[in-house]
Amino acid sequence: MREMISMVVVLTVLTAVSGGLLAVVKSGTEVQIENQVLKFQKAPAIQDIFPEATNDPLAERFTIKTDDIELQIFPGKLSDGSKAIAFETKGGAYGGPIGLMVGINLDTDEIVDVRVTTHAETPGIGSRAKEDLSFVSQFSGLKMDTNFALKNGGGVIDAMSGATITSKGVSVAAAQAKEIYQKLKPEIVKQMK
Amino acid sequence: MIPALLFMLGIGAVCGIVLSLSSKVFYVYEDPRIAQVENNLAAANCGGCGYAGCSAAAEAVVNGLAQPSVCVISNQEGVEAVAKIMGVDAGAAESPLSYNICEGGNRADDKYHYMGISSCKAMAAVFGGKRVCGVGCMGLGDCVKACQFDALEIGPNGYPVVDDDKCVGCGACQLACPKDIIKVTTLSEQLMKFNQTQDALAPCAQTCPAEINIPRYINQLREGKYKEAVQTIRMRNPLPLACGRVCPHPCEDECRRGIEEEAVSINQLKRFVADYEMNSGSRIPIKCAPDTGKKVAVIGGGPAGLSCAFFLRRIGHQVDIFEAMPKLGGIIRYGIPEYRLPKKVLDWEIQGILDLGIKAFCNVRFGVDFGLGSLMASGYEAVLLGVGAWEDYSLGIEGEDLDGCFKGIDFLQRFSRGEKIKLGRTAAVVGGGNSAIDCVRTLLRLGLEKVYIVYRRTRNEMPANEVEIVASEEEGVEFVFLAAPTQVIADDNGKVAQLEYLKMELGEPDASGRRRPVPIEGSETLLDVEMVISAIGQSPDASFKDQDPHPRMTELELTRWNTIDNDPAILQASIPYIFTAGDSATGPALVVDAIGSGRRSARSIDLFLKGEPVEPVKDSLQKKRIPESIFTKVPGLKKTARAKMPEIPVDQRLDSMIEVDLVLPEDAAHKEAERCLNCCRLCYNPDTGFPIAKAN
Amino acid sequence: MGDLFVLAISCIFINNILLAQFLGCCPFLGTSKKMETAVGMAMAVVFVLVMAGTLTWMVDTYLLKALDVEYLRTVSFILVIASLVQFVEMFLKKSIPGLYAGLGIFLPLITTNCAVMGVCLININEEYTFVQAVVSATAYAIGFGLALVLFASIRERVNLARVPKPLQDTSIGLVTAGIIALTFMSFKGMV
Amino acid sequence: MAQSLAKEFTKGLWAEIPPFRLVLGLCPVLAVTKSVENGIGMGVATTFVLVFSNLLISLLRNVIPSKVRIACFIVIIATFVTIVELMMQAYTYELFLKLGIFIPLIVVNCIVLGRAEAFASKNSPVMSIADGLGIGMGFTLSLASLGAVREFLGNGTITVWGGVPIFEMGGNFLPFKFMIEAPGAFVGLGLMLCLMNLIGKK
Repeated sequence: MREMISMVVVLTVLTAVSGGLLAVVKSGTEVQIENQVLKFQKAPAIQDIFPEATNDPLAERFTIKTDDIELQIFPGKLSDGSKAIAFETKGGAYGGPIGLMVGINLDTDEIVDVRVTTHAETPGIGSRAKEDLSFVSQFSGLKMDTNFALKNGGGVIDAMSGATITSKGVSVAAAQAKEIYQKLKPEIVKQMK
Repeated sequence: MIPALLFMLGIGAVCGIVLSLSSKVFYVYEDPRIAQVENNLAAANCGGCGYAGCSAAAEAVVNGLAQPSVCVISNQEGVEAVAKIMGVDAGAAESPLSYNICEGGNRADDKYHYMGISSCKAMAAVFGGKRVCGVGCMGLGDCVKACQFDALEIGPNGYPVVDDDKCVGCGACQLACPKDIIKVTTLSEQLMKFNQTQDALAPCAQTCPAEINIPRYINQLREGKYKEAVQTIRMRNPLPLACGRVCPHPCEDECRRGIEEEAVSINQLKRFVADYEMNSGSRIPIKCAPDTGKKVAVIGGGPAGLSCAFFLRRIGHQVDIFEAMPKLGGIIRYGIPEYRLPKKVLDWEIQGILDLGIKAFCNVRFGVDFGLGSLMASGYEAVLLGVGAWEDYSLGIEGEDLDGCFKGIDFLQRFSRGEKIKLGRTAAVVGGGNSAIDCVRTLLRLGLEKVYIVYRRTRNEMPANEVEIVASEEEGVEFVFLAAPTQVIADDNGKVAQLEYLKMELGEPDASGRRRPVPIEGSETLLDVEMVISAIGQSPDASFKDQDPHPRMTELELTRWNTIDNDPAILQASIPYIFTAGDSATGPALVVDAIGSGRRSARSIDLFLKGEPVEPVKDSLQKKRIPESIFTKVPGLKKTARAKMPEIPVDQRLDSMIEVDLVLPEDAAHKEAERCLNCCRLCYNPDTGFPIAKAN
Repeated sequence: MGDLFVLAISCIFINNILLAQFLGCCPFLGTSKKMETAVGMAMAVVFVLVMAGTLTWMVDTYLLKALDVEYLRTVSFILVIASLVQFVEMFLKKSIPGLYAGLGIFLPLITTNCAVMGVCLININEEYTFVQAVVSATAYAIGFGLALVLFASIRERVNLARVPKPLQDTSIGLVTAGIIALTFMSFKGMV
Repeated sequence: MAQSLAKEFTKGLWAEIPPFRLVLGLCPVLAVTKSVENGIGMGVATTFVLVFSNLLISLLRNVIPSKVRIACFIVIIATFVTIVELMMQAYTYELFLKLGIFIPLIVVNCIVLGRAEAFASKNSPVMSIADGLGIGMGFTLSLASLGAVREFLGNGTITVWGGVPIFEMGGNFLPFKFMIEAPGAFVGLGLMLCLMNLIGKK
């Protein structure tokens, strides 16, 4: 009995100490990690979407909270003066979720450009969504009320050959962006002033 | 912070409680050694060893399927700890060590007295040696000077002593020694060493068919190093317990003390140390060389097969034994009765051999259940045929098949396996060998009223061990000498009633040197008995040759005695990858012969597996003696009585199969060991004044 | 349903846990020397992976995410897996000795099998739903078993071949695995 | 003392160098050695975990009951792994992305648990650190060397740190793409093991 108690106690104390220690480390590194995520994941995509932005979309980022969504918005001022925003949505693929940064011109409701941010797909296939610009550039200039589904699903997007699932993931992410945009546009415009 | 703490606290507590409770609730008994071994494995459960996790590996180690070094992560300490639990040695990489074969030192007389020379090499070059012994150590210490590692020193007896911990096996000492006295050898080389004409050997060690270094182990016994003594024996003989009980000790015939008085009771000393190990409760670790990855099949788990398997395993080969009987042991299990060699003792000894990692498959008969083809397909690269000699010769007389007639080995074997045999009240056993004696003594213990031995020559010519004959006389066996059975006569029910024999007289000596018995005309005599057992010798049962459909089997040549034709120096059969040993190679012989030939065949198999030519040992001393070592008189001895073997009184013996011969008590064993002269080729310790007389 | 099928196929062949994701390599090499062992190990992995996948998904969804302590995932998962494995082992040994004899002895090996931990983490990283998580765990386990059994059968043959000394054993095993991996690469066009 | 300390340390660099001598912890070895940089990153992370878990386990070796020792070791190791994970996320994010799932999987790397059980649970803290450091460095060395072979053959470059190749083959060099794919990992390691067997015979 005594042995059993010592087993339970040692294990419990050890796990508790571990939990505490990790909580401390986590809180210590939290800010730094957020910066890193911004810097390495989102910054390059935004740079690509708003190559000639006159402001700093990263610095001016803000967050919108509604009942069920929490969204980080990167506002961009395009060179022609029109206002645009970019935000990230997710779509699934078999190798993992695909993050899609979608840039939208607020004045025309047209897509400026999209970029794939994260992916954990098989090297050489899924990652083509990130590298193969001819695929993502299909989205440029499309109106936000377009059906972003793939062509065989009744939409307008050509799938990448050999990467159907990834293509589908991207189109799902785009469709999700459309939904969010339509729902949140008034709120976004209000925040942008 | 708080949720994290609470979460981890909760999960830790749940896991801890679940595990500790279930370890109580789902407790199942298993061999405690498994847990001990597992504690000493790395417990990373990595699977690197090829077993499913550490507990599976631990189980494999305990069941003898894996080596203590099975764990790929474990360090040397862990391996040794496991080895200790299992009673086998760690078996790490095989490192050569310096080994001194001359323990004569300054006991041999000096031949030359030239005080100026202090180098062995110079002494050897100038005089060819210092002492009368041509092979012995000169003791001037060239090897000590050559050693860079401080591992050698000249010991008190004037010969170099090696410190195994410091020795690195560099070989400098071997180069420095002009006499080949100090050799750098690996364990495998030492195990596969056979007596050669130039070796420093005592007469007893030359005579022993297993070539045990007898003076060395007696010396170790004398110094109280019983474990080392057992290890010395195990360098040559894997069955010290069995041999210590049943060996007729040919070594004692050549004992130098025996020239002047009674020989040293060598075999009893062997039994003393072997029993010491068994009764000590733990097994002495047995060193094995690292695995070679070669697989050998040993057919027949008798003394020859066990010996061959033991040595092959120790030099690193993988060995599987195939045995037709339900248990291993062969003739020493089924042919030697319980009162001479208790099955419990034999089981303990065989288990120690299997613990080295030898697999045994019992109840499988060669030619019936498996054959040459299936062995080759399973990847065995060599085969030892050690099937023994189990086929009794027939008397060739009328009435031999009547109800109540038996054959010696068949009878003993059936009795050993627990078969109920219908016994008569009186019996005649025909034959004068050990099997005949075993039969009569067994019959007496089964409650027969009168048991006869019927032998065609006289007591002097009986091939059985003297002690056995004496014991059977004590137990009340009646001997009918100079009698040759002519027929067995049945009663009205067809059962044995009488044995008719012809009286004989001794004539001229025959080829074997014994006087030939000549029948006396018209001397037919009747002996009233209800059982007749013929125990007049056996030959191997070679029925496998016809049963095995493998085409190469026809190439296996047999002799006219049904033994497997072989070259006795290498024991290779007519098919190159088949070797033989023991009775199936030589016909019925001693257990110790089988053990010796088992080791010899292991050497040949090892050579064969390595792809080297299988050649006889150079300058082999097999069945020969070094002439200069055989003395006719041995001065300097004080007569001391030989230790008397303790035994159970006759009146207590006959109602059970209890072991008759007992082990020497410790003080008697020491006293007996003191009688050993620690002989070498020429030198020995006389009882008077050594080493003081020589030191001057 | 179709999606789940695609998921299963991709987990078994295209993203084969051993040959494409390199998870579970130690037992892959360790237990593939004999066919029997390989089959037992494969079964045990299927058994444990499905259970562990389910359990860790629940721990993640109902505890870690709910308490917002996702950074404790590694610690809690491994603890849960280790305890689960040990528990199952003890349970089988006592209650269903027949099953234990078949695959129980392989269970301890699974604690440190990165395939199990890996699949559990992948399930979370991919944000699979419960059903998807169960399907992927099963499919990955089947993929593991498939690769292991294939590999073991080839290895048994290779053992009979004359392999140059330095290449023997693990070395030739790895090269063989490489060739199997090469063949598995051809599944990539399937989905 | 100093001598045996040095011995514990150096054995990991040659005599027991993982994964060549100890064929263990293969998963990360195969998965992350597409470049030298990844190999070094993984190696350093593993070394960190090895050293600290060895130290802690060695300190606690007399407190932990043997029946739950594996669970305790795992918790300790997992804690340090998580710390490494968080640190890498905070300071070397790109590497963190490349190594991905293999960082949390250090927890099930047999080498770490193996050293904990085989060494740290039986030896003093100082020795355990030396052991962890030695084995860790050896592991790093192996990862880097396998990474070098694969990266060189598969990509024609050698990248030690920061994503910039320090060496690049000329334009005529056609890389064996296969070497940085999965099969190349197995074959590469297999051949390196063979090489080690060739030169490493005692």
